Amino acid sequence: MDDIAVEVEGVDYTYSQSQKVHALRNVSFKVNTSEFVSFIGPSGCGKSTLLHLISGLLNPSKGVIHVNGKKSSSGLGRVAFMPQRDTLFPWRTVEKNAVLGAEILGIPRQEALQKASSLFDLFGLSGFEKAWPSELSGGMRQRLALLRTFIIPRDTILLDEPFGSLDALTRHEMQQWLQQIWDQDRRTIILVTHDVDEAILLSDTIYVLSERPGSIVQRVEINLERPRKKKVINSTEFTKIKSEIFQILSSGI
Amino acid sequence: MDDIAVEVEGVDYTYSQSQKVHALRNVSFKVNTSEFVSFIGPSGCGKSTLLHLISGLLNPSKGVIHVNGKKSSSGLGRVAFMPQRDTLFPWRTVEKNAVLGAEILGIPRQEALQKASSLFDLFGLSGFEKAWPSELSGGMRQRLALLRTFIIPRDTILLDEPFGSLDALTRHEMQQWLQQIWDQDRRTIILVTHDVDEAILLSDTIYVLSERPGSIVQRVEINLERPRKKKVINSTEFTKIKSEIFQILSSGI
Amino acid sequence: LNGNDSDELYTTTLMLDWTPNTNHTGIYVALDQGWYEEMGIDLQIIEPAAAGVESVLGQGQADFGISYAEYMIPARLAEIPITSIATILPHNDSSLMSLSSTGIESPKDLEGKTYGGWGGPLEKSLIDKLVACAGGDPEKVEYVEVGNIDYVPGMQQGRFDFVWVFEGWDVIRAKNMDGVGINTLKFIDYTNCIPDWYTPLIASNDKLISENPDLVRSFLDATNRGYEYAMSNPDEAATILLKSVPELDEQLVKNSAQHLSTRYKSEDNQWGYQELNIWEDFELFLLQSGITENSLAVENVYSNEFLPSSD
Amino acid sequence: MNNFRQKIKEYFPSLLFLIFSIFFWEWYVKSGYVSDYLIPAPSAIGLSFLEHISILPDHIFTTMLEALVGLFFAVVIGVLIAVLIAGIPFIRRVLYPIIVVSQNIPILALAPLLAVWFGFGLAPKVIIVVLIGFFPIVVNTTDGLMNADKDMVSLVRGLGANRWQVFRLVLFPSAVPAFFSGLRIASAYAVIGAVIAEWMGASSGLGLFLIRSQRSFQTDQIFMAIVVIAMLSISLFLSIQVLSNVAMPWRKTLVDLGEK
Amino acid sequence: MNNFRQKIKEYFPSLLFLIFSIFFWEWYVKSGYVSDYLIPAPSAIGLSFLEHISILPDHIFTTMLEALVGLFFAVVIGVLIAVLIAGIPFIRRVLYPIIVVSQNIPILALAPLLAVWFGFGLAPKVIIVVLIGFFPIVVNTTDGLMNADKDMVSLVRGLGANRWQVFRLVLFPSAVPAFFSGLRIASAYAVIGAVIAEWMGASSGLGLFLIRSQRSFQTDQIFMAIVVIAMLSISLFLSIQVLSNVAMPWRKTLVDLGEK
Ligand SMILES: Nc1ncnc2c1ncn2[C@@H]1O[C@H](COP(=O)(O)OP(=O)(O)OP(=O)(O)O)[C@@H](O)[C@H]1O
Ligand SMILES: Nc1ncnc2c1ncn2[C@@H]1O[C@H](COP(=O)(O)OP(=O)(O)OP(=O)(O)O)[C@@H](O)[C@H]1O
Ligand SMILES: [Mg+2]
Ligand SMILES: [Mg+2]
Repeated sequence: MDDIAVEVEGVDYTYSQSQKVHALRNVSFKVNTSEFVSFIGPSGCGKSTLLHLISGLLNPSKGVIHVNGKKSSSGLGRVAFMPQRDTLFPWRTVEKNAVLGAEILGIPRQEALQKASSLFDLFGLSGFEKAWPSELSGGMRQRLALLRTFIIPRDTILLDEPFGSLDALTRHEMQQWLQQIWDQDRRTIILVTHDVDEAILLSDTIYVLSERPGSIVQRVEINLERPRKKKVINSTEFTKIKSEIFQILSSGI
Repeated sequence: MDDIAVEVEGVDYTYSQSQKVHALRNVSFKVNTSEFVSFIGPSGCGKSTLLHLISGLLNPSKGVIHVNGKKSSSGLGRVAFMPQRDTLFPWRTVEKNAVLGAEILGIPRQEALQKASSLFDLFGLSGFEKAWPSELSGGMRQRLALLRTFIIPRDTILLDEPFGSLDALTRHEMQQWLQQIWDQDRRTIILVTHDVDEAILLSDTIYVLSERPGSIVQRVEINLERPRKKKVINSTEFTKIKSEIFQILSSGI
Repeated sequence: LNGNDSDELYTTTLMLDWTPNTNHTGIYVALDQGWYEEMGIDLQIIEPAAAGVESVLGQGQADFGISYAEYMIPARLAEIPITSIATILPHNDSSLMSLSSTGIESPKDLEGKTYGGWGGPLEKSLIDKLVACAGGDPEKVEYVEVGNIDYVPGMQQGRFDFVWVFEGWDVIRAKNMDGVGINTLKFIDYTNCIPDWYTPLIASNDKLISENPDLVRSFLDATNRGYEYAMSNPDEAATILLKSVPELDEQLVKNSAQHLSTRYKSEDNQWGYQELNIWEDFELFLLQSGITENSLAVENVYSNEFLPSSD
Repeated sequence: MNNFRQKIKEYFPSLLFLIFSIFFWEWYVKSGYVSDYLIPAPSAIGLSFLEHISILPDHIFTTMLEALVGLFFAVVIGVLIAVLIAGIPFIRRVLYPIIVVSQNIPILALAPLLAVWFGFGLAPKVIIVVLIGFFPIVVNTTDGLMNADKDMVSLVRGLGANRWQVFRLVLFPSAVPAFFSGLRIASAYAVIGAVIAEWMGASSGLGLFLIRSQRSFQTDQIFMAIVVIAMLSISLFLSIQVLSNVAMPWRKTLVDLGEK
Repeated sequence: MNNFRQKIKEYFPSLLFLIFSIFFWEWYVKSGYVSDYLIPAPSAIGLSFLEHISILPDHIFTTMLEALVGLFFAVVIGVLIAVLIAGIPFIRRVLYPIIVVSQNIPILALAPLLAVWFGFGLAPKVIIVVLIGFFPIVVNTTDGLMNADKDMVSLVRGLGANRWQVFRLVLFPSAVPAFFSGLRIASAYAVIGAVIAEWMGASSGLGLFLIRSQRSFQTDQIFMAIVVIAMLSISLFLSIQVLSNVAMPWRKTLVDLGEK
């Protein structure tokens, strides 16, 4: 029933701009409420396309997508989506960028700013509240985009490579924060990442996609105990899952 | 004498737009010709700023930079620089984007196109030669930017997180390719990365930077035998260096 | 360079004061009949919509131009070297037009009425004088500047009560309109109060006049023939004008040609002849009403010298 | 063929609206709410068109020649000036005020001067069209050039591009959309510019036709001329729309809030 | 203070150029290459200014009032139409051609109608300024709205923004630079638009002053009026430049190829 947050059934997607690109083929899966799901797959296999479909910004060429039990095309605005490119608004200061999503939902700006300000420090952005996005480093931009996504009060969150430009340590900090916040408010998270360690560390379930046109070649459940600390990476179970995934990826190519 | 490709001496840099940001403090190092050097450091510590300085796009607030024995401010155009944001030209097709740098140097377009076309396949971009950049996935954009940088006939190459949006496997392939091409033509490469494994795998020397204002806290020489295959990651020497660097990073914070 | 003695045509330019109309009939007739060519002249006609004929003429960009006495005198005062060589009409053909429903029968009735015009000083001076002569109070006339509004609808809308128009054009047109009754006060009927003056007239550049008087003479010769034709054959002349300028309204041109055919010259003089006292009186009026600030020897403003010798 | 049908379908509402407006207009005039010497009925305009069908082509040719030649030079001069203004701060400070002034010299006051300097041929009309048309091109192209992506400029400068290359590779392409906005504005002014220019002295052209009609109080003819002028302008405007789509193939789809 | 000095230094070359031009002009006229009834000497223009210093303020006030009120409505109407055009494809197809036509109705031909409908007060002049000024604003703002970054639009739509929010949060800010280009163009036309409007009938204003001067061949007065008109326009233009800088604080530095 209400347990299913996102349901994707037999979805195909083909772009047709200057040429036809078959991006996704026959993708089906279900995401339970409060589940943490990751997608892994080769570059260009359709991961970002999939998130666009779930968010309702694209309509499947074939198949259906339900978000919270509703067809997603009518469901724009049902999820909080952090796209791969940071898409910061150059005419808004850092803090105003942070509250953009909240503003759309009609949350009073003051309230949203307060909520954001508590996170600036954690995200290593304090001191830059009044700066323009063009004055941020690549990693800072990405963190700001993540912050913006998280203060949107939605039950489902889509993250497209949220840590791609972060150094190992910052990335680790952010991962820990993400685990913690997820543990607290139990929102459904769908993560696209190219880092297998990250996927294993964070997820309940990992879907491995094939090359373009992307289709699911394997569903991997991760049953490692939570909360997962950094050292879990060196555990045998972790290593086992990791090599399993690598094997799938290498053969799937 | 001519052995030194890049020399940075006591460089400071401070941005002063909406607020003053002290990005780099007293940075000095030398890069030999044909050396492969990496920079690692926390997000926002000034790595991209450093590459901008070396390329001559910014002038140091203090100190001097020599590229090929010349002061770099007069040295715009002495290096091939791949910036962190891909900066593809939306009005050029994929292949025309690839030959942009070559075009600037007056290499006939046909010749450049031919040189590029041999790389398209390797970079997983074949079939997209006539597409527009907006039709590429995030990883494809990054690979195109890398391709564009590499076909510029310059002795020194600056790469700012060239593999940030690539999945593990593609990244590995590109790393191997990079090693191989470097081995062939022995160009000087300065790499900024947030991936410690990547830095160790590829570099002769790694500089670890502190938090902002960035300054060099450690110079690490890597003497692993070349060519380095993937499995070297599991070697004890590799692990030793890696944990050393992590320690520096953690303490430097 | 005398155009008469070779096959070479002398190319010369005439700049009109306004869109071609029946005032210009003689010129179009002479052109159409080839009379300029007979005199060795290849005539180009330029028509402007805006002011500026005098300056252009003074610079010699045009050899001949159509102007008015009220422009000639200030132009000469501004030292623009041009001279009036013939008047197209011997008497002023202007009048003040109003709707008959407004009840303006005499200048005295202008009291309390609104004049719609260009806001020029000459207009105000003339109207003031007319009202004053009739024993009215000029202060009681209202003025509004109306640009190039179409008069009749403007008056029907009550925006103003009377305007300054040409009898031979605007008035004829207004009389032609269905259900529009109009009254006119002709300036020429009040010469005891206001001066008569030459409008329109043909002017030429002083340099041309002194360097090539024969050309001026030849030009006026042909032009004179054209106006003589327009006087004796108004209908045919109108047809010729319409042939050259097909955009004009046929009925208007035909009626206007009839109206003007008796007015191109006076009984006493040949076509184009200008009288000293008319120039003098007008110059004095301009000076007295403060329109011009300096006096001018009017003998130099015009010349009858180039008119065809009347034999 | 299919494409054509699509277009028809797309423009059907406009057409309908047009036809409806014309009928309404006809009814409005015929019903006597307004005198027909103020606004003629569409049918009268149509008749007037037929009546002058033999003399119109000449006038149209003259005016279009002036408009097109003028527009051509407006583009050349406008882009040139924009490059100077965007490229050289000194010139920007000297030239920009002069250009603004150039838009504020009443053409009427200029008329005698132009006549003296350039006579009454094609030249003065072309000059006026250029004078009216180059300004929006300058303003827009300048802004387009100066708003180019700084990262792109950095990229090519870092590769050692010289000034001209920076212009050719980054600034020009970036300015193309803004340039086309300017060109569209200029194109809408070109025909009317030629018409106005003709009022200063001409021997052929729609401006001449128009003023002759007005001076002989032929409202139907005036409106017919206006309709012809409007048609010509719209054709020009649409041609430039098409041109701009061809020139910017990477911008297939603009943001369209219409449907999803 | 320092800033002020900097500005002075920046504009010094322009100033020098201006002064030089004026001297050259004086010399050119005085040397007799051109009659002074065609172009008067700058000194004559200056004298004429002093002579009319008492009556000028009234004329200036009238004209500026017309220009500013007109510009205000041009902005309001222009932006409104741009939003409609950008937002509703149907309206785009119906309205755009009509707007182009509106630019091609010769004001001279329109004048009689306007006078009949609106009399000779402020209204017809404001209408003409609006008619001239709203067009560049419409074209530029429309293009600005439609060229907004698609990713940004996707972002806010994905968050469930309604149409109005998409406009407010993405399209409007994106269109600001293009809008200002349009406004700059419109502002350069506003004063001259008012002047032209006054030629159709007025009882005060620089247009009236100008035409009266022309009728009495007072070239120095004509040029003096033109200089005043040019000054007013430049002030307006510069004010809008300043306004645009204030409105877009994130665009501190434009691409400047001047120095490094
Ligand atoms: N707007 C578009 N128009 C046309 N083709 C597109 C578009 N966006 C993506 N594609 C194509 O669809 C395919 C999948 O793209 P997508 O962005 O979903 O990949 P991805 O899995 O996110 O890759 P990456 O890891 O590199 O970000 C790619 O081949 C890409 O070229
Ligand atoms: N154009 C700019 N104007 C002002 N400040 C800037 C600008 N660019 C960068 N900075 C500031 O300089 C500092 C260093 O930035 P830089 O981009 O060099 O970091 P980085 O080491 O590359 O970080 P990352 O790994 O996140 O890319 C940051 O704090 C950033 O806010
Ligand atoms: Mg992606
Ligand atoms: Mg960086």
